[in-house]
Amino acid sequence: MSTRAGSPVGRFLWNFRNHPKRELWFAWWVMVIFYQLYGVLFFLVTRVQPPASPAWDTPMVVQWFNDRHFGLLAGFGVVFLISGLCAPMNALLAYSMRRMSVSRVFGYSYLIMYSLSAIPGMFVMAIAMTVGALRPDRDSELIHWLFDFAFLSFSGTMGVFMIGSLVWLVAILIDKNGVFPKWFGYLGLCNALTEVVVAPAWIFQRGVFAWNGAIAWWINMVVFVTYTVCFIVLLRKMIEREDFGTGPLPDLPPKAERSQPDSVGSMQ
Amino acid sequence: MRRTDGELILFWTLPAIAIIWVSAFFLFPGFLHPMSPTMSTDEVAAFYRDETARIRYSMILFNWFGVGLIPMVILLAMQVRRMAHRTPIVSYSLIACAGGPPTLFLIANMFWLLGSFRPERSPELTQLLNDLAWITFTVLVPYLIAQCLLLALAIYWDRQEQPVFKMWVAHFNILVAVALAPAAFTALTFSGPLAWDGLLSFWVKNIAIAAWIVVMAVVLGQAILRRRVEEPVAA
Amino acid sequence: MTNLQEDSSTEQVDRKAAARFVPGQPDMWVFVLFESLLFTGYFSVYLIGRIQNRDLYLQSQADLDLRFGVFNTIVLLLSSWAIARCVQASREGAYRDALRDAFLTIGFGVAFLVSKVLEWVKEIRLGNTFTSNEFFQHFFFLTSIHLLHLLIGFIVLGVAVYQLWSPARRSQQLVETCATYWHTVDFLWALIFALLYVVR
Amino acid sequence: MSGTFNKRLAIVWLILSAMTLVYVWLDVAVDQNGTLKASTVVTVSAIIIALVKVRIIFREFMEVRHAPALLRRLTDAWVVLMAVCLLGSYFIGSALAS
Repeated sequence: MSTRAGSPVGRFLWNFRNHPKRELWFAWWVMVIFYQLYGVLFFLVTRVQPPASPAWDTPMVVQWFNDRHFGLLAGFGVVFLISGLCAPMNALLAYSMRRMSVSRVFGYSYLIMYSLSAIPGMFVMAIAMTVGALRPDRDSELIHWLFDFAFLSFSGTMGVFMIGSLVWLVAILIDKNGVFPKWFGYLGLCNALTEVVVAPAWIFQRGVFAWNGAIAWWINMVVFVTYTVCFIVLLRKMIEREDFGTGPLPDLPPKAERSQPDSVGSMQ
Repeated sequence: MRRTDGELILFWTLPAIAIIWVSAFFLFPGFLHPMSPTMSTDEVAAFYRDETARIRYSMILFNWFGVGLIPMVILLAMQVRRMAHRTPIVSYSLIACAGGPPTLFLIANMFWLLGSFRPERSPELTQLLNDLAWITFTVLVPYLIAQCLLLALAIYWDRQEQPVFKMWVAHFNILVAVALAPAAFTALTFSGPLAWDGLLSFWVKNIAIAAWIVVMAVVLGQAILRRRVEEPVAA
Repeated sequence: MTNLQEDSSTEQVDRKAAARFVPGQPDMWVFVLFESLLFTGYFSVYLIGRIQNRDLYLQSQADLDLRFGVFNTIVLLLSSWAIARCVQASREGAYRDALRDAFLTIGFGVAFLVSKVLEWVKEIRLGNTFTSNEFFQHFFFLTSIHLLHLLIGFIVLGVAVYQLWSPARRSQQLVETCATYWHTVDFLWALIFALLYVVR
Repeated sequence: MSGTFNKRLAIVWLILSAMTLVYVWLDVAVDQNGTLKASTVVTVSAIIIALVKVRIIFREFMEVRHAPALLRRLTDAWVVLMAVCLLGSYFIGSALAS
């Protein structure tokens, strides 16, 4: 962030305490770390993603839980420990709307919706998976029910993400401060539509529309990842451009003039 | 005469909430000697059969007043707004956290109430509801941890002549966050301190929450009163 | 060309210099290209599913009424034509004509909507629902996700009408952006029609 | 200017509609007594006609004709990409199925 002299650690600590954009950078890094951890925990540790098949019979499901017993319990333990990280992340997204020329209503609505979405979209899933793995000797029909409960609450939490994306999209499109490029607003529509496309997961136990299907999961995942990568990069740009004013966000000066990127002296 | 803005009313609901929570805590038969995860299916079913009334009444109390902590978190978020920050990010984050713990607690609460609704059902089902309730109740820590860490960070960053909260409040919040952390891993074991009836996951966690409420209520009250003295005529 | 155009004024200088321009906000093209990529994904999944179960798809396809498909395609092409004329008229300052064309577009869109719903009703009467078989899963999925784009298109056309309505607004760029969206709805339908009704 | 342009749009619409009617002919030609028959020729021509229509809509209705080279090439690339994906799915799927 800064090119002041000194050891990297000292520089980091100094920036952490004094950098004029410390709160923004803090939230941005929390967001990056959250998504990294999220990927590692869901895909590698607990191995609940890519999702198991809803077409399996009960013994297969029990076997699936047994294969992942420790990974599920430990992985979701870490999920329970760290998922508070999504609060600063949502706060940063809400801040981006506060910086726009739109009503405060947008930022607060988005903040509440996305804070709410973590409960059915992540916690309920994690709790159901944990309880499913908790007692391997439990009646296998009940384990199967927990399996359905977990995957459906994860994939089938739709409205908050859909309306949340739409709120952000409208804010971006009518914003005059140029906080985000308009194309990201239109991409938000693609993201909102994935939540429509996933709805058949509640209906089908097999095929491309099931919760592990080519359309309801794989294509949606591609859109979600594209969208997420875009907004992480764009939020970074927003923070670099932030001038703490209320008018249009200034553009970044060309690279050559930025040999000392927002070092503190120049900011004050 | 200053306008009644109601901040103090909200603040003084806290002791009332605390008393109700403590009574409900003692009324629930499964807390004082926390139910062990090693209880057999039949023991769990018998517990819900024998203690139906106390489970129901205590959990109805919790259901009514479980969300009582939200005004306190919002009051804290408002204090954070007064700190020497350039953006409202930390107070937004606290607002984002505020609804989480009560919602998760309400889910646990519903599972307990469901368990006692038809205690004569198959013991397997009652055990499932009991597991869901205890796991949800024990792992509801993430937002509380985030709240503590965010408050600590906000206080560290609040460098002005008269900071809103003193530095020790930040250290105390870090300590509470550390005390809450082990509970997240409760599902890993049925016995020992990590189990949901164990020293770390039950006693340390719940005492830490209680201590946080008491201490933060006191410093919050001081901050609100100090501000009223400083700004006698609020705009 | 009003206040909304301010931020693209430099762009317009470029337009005159090069005599080449991107119609509407270039940003909308990101949506067009991304969304057509997504639909290509849906179509590929459909085609692969189709080949693995050819007879079922052929039998189910026999229940479709090509007349609905052709009617819908022509109506949507008419609407595309109308909105293209609308852009042209608005560019030349003939806002009354532009408004008329915008309303024509909406009218054709509504005709498509009505005919689509009638077709669904007919299929459901025949006993072909979303859960009947694989072909009808794809049929109802593709037609309804497309219809959703059409419904969003009505909002988009609403923006175009709003822009054309008052002399205080009339941002040519926004009108062109809206038209670009509407054409996307049209060409996606051209593909869906070929894949659902004609492919064997 | 307006007259020529509108005439051009009308012709484009006529061509696109005519291409739609080709489908009807394809549809009638391939079926025997109302039973639908699998046909690679029909499938491939249907996909190609649709993509040609898409390109015409790009070029004429969406005015890519007047757009900078980047957008012209990009849209053409997209049409090719869609063709590759759709025909590829069809042929690779057929190869795997048989």
